[in-house]
This record gives sequence, C-alpha cells and structure tokens, in this order.
Amino acid sequence: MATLHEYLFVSGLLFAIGLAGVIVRRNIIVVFMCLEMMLSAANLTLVAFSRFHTDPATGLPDYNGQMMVFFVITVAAAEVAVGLAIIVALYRARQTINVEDLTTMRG
Amino acid sequence: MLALLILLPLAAAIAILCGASARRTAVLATGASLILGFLFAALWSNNHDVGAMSLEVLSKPSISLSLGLFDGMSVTMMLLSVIVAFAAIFSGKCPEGREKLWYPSCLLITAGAIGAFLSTDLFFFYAFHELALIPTFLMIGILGTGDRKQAAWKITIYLAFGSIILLAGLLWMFSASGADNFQFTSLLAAEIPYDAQIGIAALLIIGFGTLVSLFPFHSWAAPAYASAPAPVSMLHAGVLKKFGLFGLLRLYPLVADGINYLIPWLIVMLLGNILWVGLVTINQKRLDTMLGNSSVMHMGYIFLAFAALAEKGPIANPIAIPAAVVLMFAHGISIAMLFGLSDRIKQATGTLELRELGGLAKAAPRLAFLFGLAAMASIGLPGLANFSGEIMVFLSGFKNWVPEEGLSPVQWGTILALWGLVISAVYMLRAFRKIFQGPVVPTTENADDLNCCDRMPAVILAVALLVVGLYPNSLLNFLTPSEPTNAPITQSDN
Amino acid sequence: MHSLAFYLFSAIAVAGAVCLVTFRSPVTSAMSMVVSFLGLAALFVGLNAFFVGVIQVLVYAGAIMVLFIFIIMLLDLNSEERSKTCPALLVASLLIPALFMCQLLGVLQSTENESPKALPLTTAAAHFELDGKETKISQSLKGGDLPDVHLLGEKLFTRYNFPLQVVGVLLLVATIGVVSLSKKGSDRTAKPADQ
Amino acid sequence: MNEAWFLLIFPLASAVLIQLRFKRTPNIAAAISVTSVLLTLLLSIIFSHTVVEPATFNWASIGDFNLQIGLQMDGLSKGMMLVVTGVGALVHIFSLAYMKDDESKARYFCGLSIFMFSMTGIVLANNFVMMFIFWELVGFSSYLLIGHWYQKDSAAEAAKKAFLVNRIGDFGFLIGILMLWTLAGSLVFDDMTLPAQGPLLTAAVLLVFCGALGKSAQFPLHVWLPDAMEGPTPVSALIHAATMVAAGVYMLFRLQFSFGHEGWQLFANNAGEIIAWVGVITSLLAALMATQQDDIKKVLAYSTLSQLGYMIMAIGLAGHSGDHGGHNMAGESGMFHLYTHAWFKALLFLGSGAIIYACHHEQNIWKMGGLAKRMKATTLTFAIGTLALMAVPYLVSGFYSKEEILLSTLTAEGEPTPFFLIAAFVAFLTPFYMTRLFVVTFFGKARSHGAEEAKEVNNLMLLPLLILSILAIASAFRFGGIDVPALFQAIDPRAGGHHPDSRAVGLVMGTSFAALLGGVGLAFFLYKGRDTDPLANNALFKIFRNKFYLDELYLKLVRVFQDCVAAIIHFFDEFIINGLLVGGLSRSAAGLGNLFRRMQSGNLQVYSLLFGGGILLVIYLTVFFTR
Repeated sequence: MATLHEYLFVSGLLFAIGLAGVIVRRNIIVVFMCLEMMLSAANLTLVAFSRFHTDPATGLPDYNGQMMVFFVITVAAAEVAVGLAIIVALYRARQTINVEDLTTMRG
Repeated sequence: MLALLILLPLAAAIAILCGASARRTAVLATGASLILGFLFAALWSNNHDVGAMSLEVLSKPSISLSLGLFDGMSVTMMLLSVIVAFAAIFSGKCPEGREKLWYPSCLLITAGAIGAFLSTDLFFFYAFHELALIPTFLMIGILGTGDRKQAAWKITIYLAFGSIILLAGLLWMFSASGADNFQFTSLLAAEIPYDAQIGIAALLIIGFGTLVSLFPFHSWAAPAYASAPAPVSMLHAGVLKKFGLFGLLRLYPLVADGINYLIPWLIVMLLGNILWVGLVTINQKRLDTMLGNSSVMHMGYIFLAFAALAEKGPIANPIAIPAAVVLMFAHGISIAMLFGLSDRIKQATGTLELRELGGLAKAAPRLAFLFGLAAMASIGLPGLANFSGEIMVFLSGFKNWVPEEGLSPVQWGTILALWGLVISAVYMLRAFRKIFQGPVVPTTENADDLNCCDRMPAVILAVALLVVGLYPNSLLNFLTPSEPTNAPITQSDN
Repeated sequence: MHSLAFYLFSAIAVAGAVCLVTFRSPVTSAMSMVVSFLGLAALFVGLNAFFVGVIQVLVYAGAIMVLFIFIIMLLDLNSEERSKTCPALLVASLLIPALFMCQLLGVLQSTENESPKALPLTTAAAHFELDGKETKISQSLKGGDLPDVHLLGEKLFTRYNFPLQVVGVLLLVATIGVVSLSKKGSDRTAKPADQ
Repeated sequence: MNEAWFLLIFPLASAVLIQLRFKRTPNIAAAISVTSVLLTLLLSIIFSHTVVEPATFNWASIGDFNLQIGLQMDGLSKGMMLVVTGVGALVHIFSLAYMKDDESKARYFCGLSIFMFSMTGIVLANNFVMMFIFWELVGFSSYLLIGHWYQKDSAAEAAKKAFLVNRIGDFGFLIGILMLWTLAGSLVFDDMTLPAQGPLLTAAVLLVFCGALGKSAQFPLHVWLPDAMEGPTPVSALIHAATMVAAGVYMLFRLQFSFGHEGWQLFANNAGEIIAWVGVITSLLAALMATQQDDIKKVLAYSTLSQLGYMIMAIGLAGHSGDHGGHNMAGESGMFHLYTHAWFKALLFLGSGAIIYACHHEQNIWKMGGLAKRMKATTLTFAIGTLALMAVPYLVSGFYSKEEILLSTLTAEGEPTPFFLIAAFVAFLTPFYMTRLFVVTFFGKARSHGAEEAKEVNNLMLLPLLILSILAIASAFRFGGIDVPALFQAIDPRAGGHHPDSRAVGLVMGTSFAALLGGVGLAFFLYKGRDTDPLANNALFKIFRNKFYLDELYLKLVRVFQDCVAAIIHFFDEFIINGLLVGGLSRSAAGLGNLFRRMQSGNLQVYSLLFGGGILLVIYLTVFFTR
C-alpha cells in the first residue's frame, strides 16, 4: 500500500509542474489548464488526508476533507466557465491570447 | 440607536450613488443626524446609557464594533460633528455634474468622523478615522482648486505617515497593557510599565500629533485646506482633525507617566504651533492659506491644556480636560464657519488674494457681520465659544502653580502661548481689514450678499458659538463628572 | 490499493501533466490534461473516494475539457512559436517548482509517514444506526461496503447545507456572467480596451 | 432674580434688538439705545443710595471650580456706575443730534449699547475673570466705534491699531491675573488675601498693570489713543476720554480697594515705583505733544493721556503714601481725579464735537477762529471745561482733584520728589496748550469758509453741554452741607480727615498757581491774534509735533519684525521642514513607488513568477523559519 508521503509527493509534483506551466506558457488557455492542474493536485492532498486521518469516532475517512474537494471542483467549474468567456471576449477585442501581448496591467 | 448617526450618512451616500437627488438627500440625512445628535445628547444627560451597541467582529483578538457615548467628551464631539456636517453639506456648492462624488464623499467623511467619536473599541476608533480620510484625499485631489494634486499628495503622505506611527503606538500599547480585547473600558483598566510608557507616549504624540498638525508635522494642513473644496476643509479642520486630540485625551490615563516625562518636548512643539506657525500665518497673502495656518496654530492651545493635564493628572487639575474639549468644540465650529464664509467670499468676488479685496462690507454687510463674528471668535473675544475654552486652558496651565518652586515648563508654556492671542489678533484683524474695510475696489463693487439660504448654515454655527460663549456651562454640564456645587467659590484650595 | 497500481496511475498523471506543459499545440495539451486527470481520478478511487473520483472524470475530464477544446477550436489557435520564451523565465520556471519540491521534501522528511489503516467498516456501522434501527448506511457498512455517496450526501445536506446553497448562487452568478460576457455586439466587448 | 442684573440686561437687550430687528430703522434703533441708557442711569441713581445684594451667576463650573459672573455693589462700583451711565446718557443724547444723518446710525447706536454693556461689566465685576471678559468686550466695542466709518482707510487702521495695542497690554494682564490667582488665593476680589512681598508679587502687579498700560493708553502703549480720534466725536467723548480709558485706573484701584486698608502694600515695592514713573512720563510726554497739535480732537486726546498719566502716577504712589486712618491718599486722589476728569473731559470733547459739526467737519484749529462770536453758548461751556482742565483754584472741580494728586507726590515730610517737579511742569503745560487751543479756536477772525458759516448748534446738543458744565464746576463741591462727590458715591480723599500740614499745602498751591498763571500768560502772549503757529519751525517743537517719532519707530519695528522675522520663519517652514523633512519623506516614498511600478510590467508570466516566489517565501516563513 502506498503511504501518505507518496501521495503528498505526487500531489506536490503535479502542483509544481502546473506552476511551471503557468510561468512558462504564453498561451493563456494553456495557462488556464495548468491552473486547473494545480487545483486538482491540491484536491489530491485533501483526499489523501481524508483517507489517512480518519474520523476518530467511526474510523471511516474524514468526509470534511472530501467536502472541500467537492466545493473546489464546483468553484473550478464556475471559474473555467467565466474565465473562458473572458478569454473569448478578450480575443474578440485584441485578436490575440498571447499573454506577452496582454500588458494593459502595466503600472 | 447610536448606529443611526453613522448609518444615516452612509445610507444617504449609497442612495445618492444609486441615483437619488443628491443635494436633497445629503441635506436631509445630515439634518436628521443633527436632530438625532441633539436628542442623544439630551438623553445622555438624563441617563448615561444611550443606545450603546456592540457587535463582535473577530473573536481572537476580540474586536467588536462597539458604539456608545463613552463620556461627555464623546457627546461633545458628536455634537460638533453633526453641527459641522450639516453646515458643511448645506453650504457647499457642488460643481455641476460632480454630485456623485461630492456629496457621498462628504457624507463618508461625516460617517467616519462620527463613527470614530462614538467607537468604544480602539480598533474601530482607528478604522473609522481612516475611512474618513480616503474621501478627503479624493476630494482634494479631484475637486480641489489651485495646486490640488500636490496638496493631496502632501496630505496623503503626511497622514499615512502619522497613521502608521500611530498604529505602531496603539499596537504596542495594546500588547503592553495585556488586555484581551480592544474595548476602551478594559484597556483603560490596564496598567502599562513605566519603561514602555515613554516609548508609547512618544509614538502616540507623534502619530496623533501629525493628524492634528502638531509642529513640526504641520505643513500639510495649510495647502490642503487651501485647495480642498470648502465642505472638506470645514469637515476636516473642524471635526476630523480633532480625532487626534480626542484620542490623546482618551488614552491619556494609560500613558500618564510617559506623557508626563515628555512634557518639555510637548511644550516646545505646541509653542512651535502657536508662535512659529502664528508668525507664518501673519505672513500669508491669501485668505485660505491664512485660515489653514490659523487652524494649525490654534491646535497649540489644546495641546497646552493636554500638557497641563499631564503635569499633575486629572484629579489635581480638573479644568484641563473640559478646557481642551470646550476649545476643540469652539475651534471646530469657528474654523468651519470661517472656511464656509471664505468660500462665499470667493464666489462673490472671485478671489481670495488679500490685496485684491477691500470694502466688501459695503456690498455684503451680512457676510461681513458673520465673517466678523467668526473672526472675532477665533481671536478669542469673550461671549464667543473660543474664549470660554481659551480662558479655561490658561487657567488650567496655572492651576497647579506652586510659587515657591518657580515656573514649571507648563507655566512657561502658558505665558508664551498667551502671546498667541496677540498674533491671532494681528492676522485676523488684518484680513478683516483688507477684505471688508477700506474703500470699495472693483472686485467687491458688485458682490452679492448672502441670501437667506446661504445664511442658514453660518447662522447655525454662529448660534453654537454664542451659546457656548455666553454660557459655557451648557457644554460643561456634559463634561463634569459630578454635579457642580453651588458654593460661591472661584477656585478650590490648592 | 496496491502499490503497483498507485505507481502506475501516478506515473500516468505526472506524465500527462508534463505533456500538458511541454506540448506546443493547445489541443495536444488539452488531451494530455485529460489523461492526467484520468490518472488522478484513479488515485482518488484508490483512496476510497469513489464519488470524488467519479466527478473528477465527469466534470474535469468530461465537461471542462470539452469546453476547453471547444474554445480552442472556436478561436482556431495555432501552436506557440518556438524560442520566444526568455531564457531567464525558463530557468525560473524550473527553479521555482524545484525549490518548491525541495521544501515539500523537507516537510515530508520532518513529519512522520503513515500507512493507511484498514477501514473498520463493521464496527463503524453502530454509529450510523438511528435509535437502534438500521439505516441504509449501517446496512451497507455491515455488508462490507463503504457507502461513500451516502456518507458524503449526509454531510453535504446537513453540515454543509449553507455552503452548498452559496455555491449554487455562485454558479447562477457565473452563468449570468458568462451570458452577459459573451453577448455579441454589446458596447463592452466591442470596444477595444486601449487601442 | 437680583434687580442689579438689569444694569447689564438693558444695554445688552438694546444691542441685540438693534442688531437683529432694527438695523433698517435707525430712528427706532436710536430710541431703543437711548431708552436703555436712560433706564440704566435711573437704576444707577436708585441703587447708589440703597443697599443692593451682590448677585452671582455660575458662568462656567467644573466640579467645585466656578467662574462666576458676579456683581460687586459697593461704594466704588456704584459711584463709577453713576459716572459711566451719566456720561453715557449725555453722550447718547448728544449723538442723537450729531449722528442724525449718518447712513449707519443703527450700527452706531448698537455699538454704543455694546459699549455700555461692557463698561458696566467692568465696573461691577466681582472677580478678575469677569473683569477680563468685559475688558476685552470694551476693547471690541471701541474697535467697532473707532472703525465706524470703516470705508476710510485711516479709520479702519486706527480701529485695528487700538485693538492690537490693547491686546498687547492684555497679554500681560492675563499673565498677571493667572499669577495673582495663585498668589492671592482667589480670583474674587473680596476673597483675596494679601500675598507676601517678594519678586513674584512685584511681577504680578506689574503684569496686571500691563492691562492698564494698554487700556489707559500709558507710555509706551499710548499710540492708539490719538489715532482713535478717527471715530465719531461723541465716541471719543464717551470711550476715549471719560470712561473706557479710565478703566485701567479703575481696575488698579479696585485691586487695591479689595484688600481694604492694606491694599496700598500692593504698590509698596518696585512695582509701585515703576507704575508711578510710567504715569508721570506719559503725563509729561503727552503734554509736550499736545502743545503742537493742530487737530482740536488730537489736542484733547493728548491732554487725556496726560491726565491719565496723573491718575496712574497717583495709583503707583499709593505704596509711598501708606495708610491714614483707613484711607490711602494717593490712590484715592487718583480715583477722585478720574471722577472729576470724566465730566469735564466729556464736556470738552462734546464741545469740540459741536464745533466740528458747526464748522462742517473741519477739525484743524488754524482753520477755525472767531467762533466766540458765532457760538456763544458752546464757547461758554467749552470755556468752563477748559478752566476745569487748567485747574483754576477753587472755581472748578479739576482743581480739587489735581491738588490732591500733587499733594500725594510730596514725601511724608512735605518735601518735593522728582514726581512733584515733573507733575508741576505738566501743570504748567496744561494751561499753556489749552489756552493756545482756546485762543486760536474762539478768538481772532475766521480762517476758513466753514468757520465763517458756523452757527450755534441746536438745543439737543446744547443740553448735554450745559449739564456737563454744571458738573464740571460742581462735581468736587463740598461745602455747607452739600457734598456733591458723596452724592455720586465718588471716592474723595478729602473725606478721610487727613490734613497734610500747611507747609505742604502752601507749596502745592503756590506752585500750581504759578504754573497756571505762567502757562496761560505765555500762551496768550504767543498766540493772541496769530494765524499760524509761531513755534512750528522750532526743531524741538517739531519733535513734539511729530510725537517724538514714536509712531514711526514702532512702525519700523513692526515692519522689521514682520518682514524679516516672518520671512525667515517662512523660509524655514518652507525649506527646512517642508523641503528636507517632508520632501525627503515624500521623495523616498515616490522612489519606492517607482520601483514597484517597474515591477508592474503587465506581463502575466512575470506576475506568476513573482507569485510563485511569494509562495515559496510564505512557506519558508511559516514552516521553516518559525521552527
């Protein structure tokens, strides 16, 4: 059986890969996908803890952690919907989704 | 109940942003708070428990939104706030099309000021004041006149600097006191070790002092007031600035020994306000910068009362706190009236340069009368509120004089501060002379006098000045802890 | 779950993630992400979180991916051009995750590792009996099954009822927001932001 | 309620009513004001011979600390009230005629009412704070009335100057009050205990005297009074001759009086000496300046200064004079001179007002002349006033009071002191300049169109003149059962039963008689039949004419102070505090802001990089650092 640390290591690895993608990729849609990857990696941590730190009363997995995952997924879905809509609107206005060209935030 | 005083202006601000008729809503809201304020004051003098409320916002450390009339000082400042707020909003002339910035900003300043004075929780006491500062910056930066950008920057940097130092002092004080919540009652019950007191007192004096334009942290005030729109000057100089003094007086018991140690420094700083800034004021060529500087100068007297208080404590010197509060009230009203009327002068003649004006009393006798009244109040003419405060401040300076020991720093401070009476008379009379007296000049030839509507806010302020001036007990009744005895003595035994 | 299955699915997930970051074409990236998510879902199942595993597949690998691909197609995107990435950025993008991993390893080093305990299904059944009567949960627990969905549902509709409703409102707001954002020809979208 | 309050209420009510309601109806305003002053006069007469309970009212109270408005109803205040309301009433009546056509008559009468209110307050004050309150108010009403014709630059400047100079005096006054509060143990006059002699007491008395220095226009703060003649002439009569300027003397005497028999000890130190010297120097300088003034009101103003100097000197000499059977000769003679002087100086000013009115607002005496033929009644009353000021022996009131002052300048053995010599010289100058004034104004031929057309003023103006000339003669009269000063409750040193030895009386009588004859004779000889001043080109007299160049000196001092010191301070404020302290702060803030602005490249990748770095930092700080 895999141990807690193994799960956490995999989760951290996925998160790190996602972060690298966010930093290095210029296509905003891919950046977005990397963000989703990071969220899912965090979910893995939550589920792992839910399984390993069981509810002391019943001995079953601690479902509070999985509730968190549930809400994360829901919010992520909403985020994707709105984010993609924004990307479409942005593309219509600027004809690009390359983040290097999107520098309106310059101070 | 008391929350109404804060909610009314806030609600009015939101309503205006949502499209309600701006001026009418704002005037109605402040008018209602004016009436409510007096109602609460009357209720308070009957029964000290008026509509206090507390709402816990954070449990550890315990922060609650607590409102209440903590003592007579809060009542007085609340009255000052509602009076000046009404006058400021009523008298302000909003530039066309800017109603949605102008009125909500003024209302926010009002709400913040009242909130700060009503808070009985240190955290919100600080937070409300910061809330009120933001619209002040906006109004100066966007709707100001003259060199408005620079003035706005200056006041922002200064006040942010003061606020940060103040915050450091407050946090230090909180942790040194060992209290587990920010309520004034539990804070004031605590004791702070002497070593920490000096540091805290220094931070508080610099922090609060910057907000009150204590010398040498004063140079933001005059340009900011000069370029701010009139209602903002009225609200800030009249009400919001008193926050620093209010805070010092409120927190004084915690750091009594520390402030006592710092008295010589405090005296030097307040004399800087009175004499140094006083001489700067004499040198001003424009009415608005002159008024701004004069408001800085008069803060020195209130600090003098504070120094007198710190010398021997409130039991040995019971006059000091009431003196400071009465003077705060009086100065707030008179400077608001002066700023309001100087705005009128500008509208009537188009200039505030003293050498371009003259003989305005001929065309605008009512304006001259009201401005003269306010100017005389600011000089300290008996019968007007400022005198009542000033004479008590000076008496408090000599309350604990022990002739055998010679003159202490506070007494020296009082004596030198008295010269300020001459200085303020010099610049005020000079300004009055230049603007209203002498032969009529082209700018004032066809100036309009105040109409009925314009006069109302000034008259309200004038009545407040007269009531407190003719009968200071009307205000002192709030400020004396016990019933005054009727024994015909003018002083208690030394 | 056997260690072998764990390593297999972890490898799939990590490999998918690496492909997502490295492939230049957005469509390929999207596809590798699906693979990665499927691996993750399997890991969830291995942790006895069946319901989460299922919605991971349904929502992420299904709905969201479709949305991504749809948008990619809609905008008709090409691959990123090569070698425009500034090398410093590239180095940083490796360095920061690496440092992050180092930190993670440091934390793992200093904490105690745990092996999964077997779930005491039959003994736990007693906790879910209502007044001595059997419930659906206790029944299936006695039967040796983990009624994952039931247990989650019970939590969701009792303790997390209010957050659930808030999330519902959030989704509604998101829906409205998306509609108003994608309304064509409205002033907001037609006006270039700073050109 | 104590009926004595009406003394304050009537004038206050009149002022408020006029300001709020009758601004546009000057005739009603005038009527209200005159009615109020007549009512207070009536009340003062009634009170002067009845016992009135003292009344108090808590004005500001904090715990057991009370500041009161309290009325002191003793002989001193009752007598002073009669003078104030008496002169006040006559001046009001005179003003009815004098200000008939003024366009802001209502404002004028409002100002007069405020003045009556404040002056009453000073007189009746039972404590120092109340006295200070009304002291300031009197200064304010004087400011209003001097600046009545505010559109004239000179009037506006004079009003400002008066207020400011008074403020300078009040600066010291208030410090003195604060010091006496602790030293004497109370602010209420009756509760004070005599402090021990010492430098602190000397300082306190001198500081209190500063108040009198300003209000009674003593050297070196005398400069405002001559300028104050820019105000309407009745105002000069009321405020700047008879009542307000005497307030300083009254205040000092009130202080002395409140300590009873021991009061003189207050001045039995260097303070008394200095006060006496200030008084006598003022008296001398003012008399010298009066000899060369051409403006009729200015001559009278300087003569007022000179007489006030006499009074102040007498008060200061109280310490030398000591206690004689419950009386202090010097202090009482000063107060007595205040009382007699009030009547005849008011008479002189109102008389000059009548002349100015008749000559169409011509004030230069060299443009008058020959008025004796055209204005017989005015000339007669003016002559009586002049005689009183010259102190013609036995005939007029001024003689008796001046005699007492001169007596008190002698030592106990009847030897002359330096004060006596100077005072005697002033007693020579006084008849000199008054004769000059009288001869030039009333004799000879008319020297201007206005003077040619002058005709007798109407009865409304003449009535006050007549009443005042009666009082100018009789106010010191005590003979055969008639005791006019007692009727007025005036402090009269002759009532003490102290009889200086005949050698001293002889010395004083001889000297003053010689001085009078010399002064009158010399002036007649010099000015009879002249059209210009024969002394005008004399270098010494030029100095007198130019008021010893004191105004110029002050102006220069003020200018140097204002231009240099204020400019230096302004420089420091702008460049050191604002530029370095704040400028440094704001520049560093701006620099930091610039740095942060650079980081806002707008590039999402850089942001995410920073974000990642931030996460690492946070993890480091929370997980590794704290351990």
